[in-house]
Amino acid sequence: MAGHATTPQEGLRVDHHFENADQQYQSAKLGMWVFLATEILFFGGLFVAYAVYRSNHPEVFIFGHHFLDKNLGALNTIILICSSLTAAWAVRAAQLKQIGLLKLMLVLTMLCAFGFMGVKAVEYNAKWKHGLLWAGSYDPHLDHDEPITESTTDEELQVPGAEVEAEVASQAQRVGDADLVESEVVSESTVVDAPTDRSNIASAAEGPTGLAGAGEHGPDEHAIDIEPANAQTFFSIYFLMTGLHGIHVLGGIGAFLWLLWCAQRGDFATGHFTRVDMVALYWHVVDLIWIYLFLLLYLIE
Amino acid sequence: MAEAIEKSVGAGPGGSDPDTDNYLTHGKGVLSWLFTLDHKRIGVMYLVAILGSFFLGGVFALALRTELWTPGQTIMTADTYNKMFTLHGAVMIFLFIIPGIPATLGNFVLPLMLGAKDVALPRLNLASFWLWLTGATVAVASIIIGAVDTGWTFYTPYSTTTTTAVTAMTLGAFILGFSSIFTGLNFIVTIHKMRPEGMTWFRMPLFLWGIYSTAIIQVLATPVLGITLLLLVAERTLGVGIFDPSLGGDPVLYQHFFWFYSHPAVYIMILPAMAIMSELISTFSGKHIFGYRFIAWSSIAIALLSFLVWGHHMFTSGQSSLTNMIFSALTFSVAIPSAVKVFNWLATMYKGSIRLAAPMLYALSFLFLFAIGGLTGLFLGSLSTDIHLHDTYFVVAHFHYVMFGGTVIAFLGGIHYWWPKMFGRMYSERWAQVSALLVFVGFNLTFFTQFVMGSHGMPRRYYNYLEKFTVYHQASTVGSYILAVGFLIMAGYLLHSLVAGEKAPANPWGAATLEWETTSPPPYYNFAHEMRAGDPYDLDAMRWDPATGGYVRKDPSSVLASSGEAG
Amino acid sequence: MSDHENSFVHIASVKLLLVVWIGLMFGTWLTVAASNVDLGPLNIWIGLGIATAKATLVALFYMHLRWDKPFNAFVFLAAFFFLFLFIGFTMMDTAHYQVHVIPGYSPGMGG
Amino acid sequence: MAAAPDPEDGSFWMPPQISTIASNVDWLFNFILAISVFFFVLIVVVMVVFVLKYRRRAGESAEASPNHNLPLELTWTGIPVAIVIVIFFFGFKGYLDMATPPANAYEIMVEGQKWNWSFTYPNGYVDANLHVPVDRPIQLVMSSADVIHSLYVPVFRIKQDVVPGRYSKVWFEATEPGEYDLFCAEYCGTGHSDMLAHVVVHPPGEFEAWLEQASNFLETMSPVDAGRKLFQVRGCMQCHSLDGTAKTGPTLLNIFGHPVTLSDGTTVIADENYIRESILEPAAQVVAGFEPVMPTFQGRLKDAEILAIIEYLKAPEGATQEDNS
Repeated sequence: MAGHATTPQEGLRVDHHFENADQQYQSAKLGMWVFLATEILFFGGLFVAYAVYRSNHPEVFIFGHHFLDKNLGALNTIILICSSLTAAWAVRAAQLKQIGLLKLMLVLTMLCAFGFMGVKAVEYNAKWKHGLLWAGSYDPHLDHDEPITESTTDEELQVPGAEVEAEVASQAQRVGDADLVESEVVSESTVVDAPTDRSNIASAAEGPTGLAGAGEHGPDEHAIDIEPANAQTFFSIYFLMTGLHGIHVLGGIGAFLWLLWCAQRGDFATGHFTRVDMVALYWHVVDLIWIYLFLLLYLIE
Repeated sequence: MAEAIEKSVGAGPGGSDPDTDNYLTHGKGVLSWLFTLDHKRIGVMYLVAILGSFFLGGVFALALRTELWTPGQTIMTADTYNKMFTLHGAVMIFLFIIPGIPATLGNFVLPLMLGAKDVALPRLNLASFWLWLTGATVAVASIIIGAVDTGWTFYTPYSTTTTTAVTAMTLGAFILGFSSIFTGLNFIVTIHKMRPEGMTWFRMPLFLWGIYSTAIIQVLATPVLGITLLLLVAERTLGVGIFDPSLGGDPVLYQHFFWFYSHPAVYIMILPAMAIMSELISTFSGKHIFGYRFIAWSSIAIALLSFLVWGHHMFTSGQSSLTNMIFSALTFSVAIPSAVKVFNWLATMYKGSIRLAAPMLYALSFLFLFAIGGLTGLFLGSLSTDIHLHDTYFVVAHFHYVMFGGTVIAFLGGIHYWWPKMFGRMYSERWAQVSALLVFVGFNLTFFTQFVMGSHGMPRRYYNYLEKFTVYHQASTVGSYILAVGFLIMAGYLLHSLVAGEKAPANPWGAATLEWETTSPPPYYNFAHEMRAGDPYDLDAMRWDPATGGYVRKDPSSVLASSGEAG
Repeated sequence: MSDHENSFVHIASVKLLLVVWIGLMFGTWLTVAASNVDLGPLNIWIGLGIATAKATLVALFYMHLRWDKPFNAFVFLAAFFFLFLFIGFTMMDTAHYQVHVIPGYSPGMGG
Repeated sequence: MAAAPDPEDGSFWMPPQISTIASNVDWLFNFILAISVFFFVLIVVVMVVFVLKYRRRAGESAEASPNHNLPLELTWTGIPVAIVIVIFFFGFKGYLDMATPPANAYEIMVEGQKWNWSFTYPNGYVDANLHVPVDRPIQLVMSSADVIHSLYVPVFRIKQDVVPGRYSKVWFEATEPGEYDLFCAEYCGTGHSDMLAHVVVHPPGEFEAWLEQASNFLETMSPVDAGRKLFQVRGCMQCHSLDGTAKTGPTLLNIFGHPVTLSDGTTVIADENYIRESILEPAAQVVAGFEPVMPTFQGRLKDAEILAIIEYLKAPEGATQEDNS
């Protein structure tokens, strides 16, 4: 993005067509903000689709969200928030030419990003196993031996109660689910370990989530048993939104790798931090979008 | 880049002879063009590529008109015809007219008008050009792998069910969209951050206001096209069922998505044309532009209002009456600023000293044709009449009067206006006037007949038609041939001027904007000095200079920045 | 050059970064907690409110908008404004014509 | 072809007015036309006068005159505003009449499919043309079997998209008996420009008689004739020729009893069962070289009707060649 070609030898060089570093920095920054505006409208299309379908078919969303794991969603939110912290910190480090700290922050941010994608992988994999996919491939098959990895703990615990009146098909899923809880925990912890320094924070914040969740799920038991027409729409939108967001996360990982390489090369020794600043801005927007995705996809009641 | 820097320091390029050292001669070989960061070379490359697309789209158009000489099959089958009109639309819109003026004249002129050395983000500028090339390649490739038969609007569910190469074409358009976004982004940043000393917002040439308004639409609307086309591709490859009714989707939702971009997009097409008009009318009337602020604000107003009217493409789609009413009302609101511009341009000519040079001829035919195009918009904005006229040739004619009679004509005016600056050569004025006349006559014959058959109920995108429409179709076809001849002549004398045209002075027209302060063609670094901007329409500051055969400033120092020497 | 950057650069203190981070964490907990209290239609708005508060924190401090050129903030907000136009008109229309739509129509889903 | 009124029957701009709303639409059209002509002439005349009057002459340069004039500019901002408000108002008023059908409207179901229309009358009879009584409000309830189509009758000044997955409605009241053109106005593929039908407006009292007579064609006609009628009316002939030329679907010339090569390479004899299956489950056995695009007629054709079609295809060429009313 930024109109720079700095190399350590030349120090903080101003491109020929700029008068000074300020003009150059402000140009890059305005450019980045305009780009972020386009990103908002790019994602915007999916939010419009979401708004239209949810407002006209709420039952589809109430039904569908039961197959998403609130806890994994919250965990990913926390991971991204932490990565935003490290990204912002990285900018500060670059501004103060603290190259070592800068590198650390870049690495931490990337680890968070990988952690996020790891959790997503777990969720996607579970959906895949049960055919809970976008319309074109939507074919829910909830076999006895395979637990629905994503609809977890709180809902599952209620299952025995629902068992009686539930229809056989949807029946099967829950029965199996009992044993899923462990497999769940495993898959989670493995992911959480990636960004070691904050695995404890994660679980800490999960506490309340779990508790709050456990209290209040009776009413939805029926909602989850009766599949409304066009339930596939929810999963189409889920995969489109999280998919497009995931692609942006991958893009971010690439950008941070590049920054790390630049830092390694010594580009930032001159206090020339524009690149770090721009990538961080982008990363924060990826975080912003997720904050909304988490609410809109996982926390429907 | 590094050697470029050395060059900039020291050698005051402006001082040296423009014939031996200018942006055209600066650096030899194809690569020095393909990987240049120089906005002027990028502009010229765009010009070549985009005129190439115009030629391609034009060939499709002539084939269509020929097919329509008789009802039923004349020279091609129904399927070929359907692909042909889709390609005509897609190529003309995504490859030619949307990038059109901003990418070519905008790239070349905008930094010069700012007295700047380049756009703010030269690498991004080159990237946009490469994105354009990639997108264009993918789009054209779709022709080879079976072409597309959906119409350029890709309406679902037809576009999700047809077996033609929709995916390739939409991916091409997707990439072209990002090229357009980055161009707009670049211009916004450039205009914000690189205005010279003395150029306040209301001392900007109106061309810059027009390009700026266009850029606003480019960055805010185009991303929505991006996601729309992406969803369409996902619909075809995965079947996400957002737009496809057979999977529980809503095909009318697609139309909302598509027009949220594609209506503002027509202002991406027309605003730069209006921007050129303001320069041409003022310069060739030898008068200060009339009502500068009204023209400037009307550009911004059009840009913003353009986002509020997309529903007028959907009056018959099953859109609710309430929505129809709101969109109809908003649609009329966007007519006002356009009218204001026209009246201001006319007022500029009042008591002027009008020269009927080629660019002015195009400006005048713009006024004539755009008036028709704009006024026929009233029939389509008003609900009860639009129900009858929607999707008929009336719409086709209206669209072409605005886009061809408006944008293309102004584009041609701009090309003739800045040609001497771009290539340092004058073209044959007489031949220019001949072709301008042919284009004008041919255009009206081609498209006015379409108004009449449209209001009589001739639906658009029809391969076959009722006998009663034959006479209109044949007149239209004849007109299109005249149009083609006009363009061939133009291509002839413009190319001829490159080799044999007489040398162009720095300022052949007597305009007062900064791009005329440097040599024709400009040196690699545009200006020998840091520039300072005055009133861009103060034509009295210029005087005719028999020595150079052009115009010069009475007080050259008035445009030199106090900071003095550049570099 | 270093004097240059100070002229146009704001450097966020570590304390600020951490405080904002705590705020975001709390916001996340609050969102989840609120989603478990059934307030009917209010839920979504409360949720959006909290999410927007979090987004504002990130934009103002982590993205330095608080100290940035106002125009950059304007650009960013403009994007949301146009997004709301898009959502608003589209939702209004789709909501109106739902009465004509055949409920659950999706022949391609095989039942 | 239809006795379609040629342009001379209408004005220079508009086709004849055959519906109750047409005159209203045309009035607004002419109103806007008058305004447009006025401003167009104004603009062009001013332009030409200025060009002639202020044409550059040697030595002269432009006379001084103000660069702006707020009252003047506000005036030519305000006047257009006023005018468009008026136009909008009349346009919206007219539209509301078009959008709200009278309560007593006679309802006809319409289905659009590539590339023909079928009109289902209250008694269940299906026809390829739209027959209506004169001077009686008609409401069309329309749906699509495949992609978006749009029902357009210029002489009625009505147009309404026909969207898959929903019922869209449009109403009109014909004022003149006669036969008029009905177009598909939303691009729908290969046969889009042939997706035409006639609107037959029956004189007072004659509509019911026509419907009565047309409805029991299975009894009144020989199976072959009934089959021919169905073949034409229900859209078969849009894709299947009887003269040996392949259209979207294979020709059905002399198909009965002859071998057919399927897309999977196998060959079958086209007997009653094959034809029946091809009508009810078109995708099951697709003829080699053709796309599986034929919609199923399951539940859309009665057994007796399918039998009639089979009889028609059995009949010797002669029977199939004649007539194309």
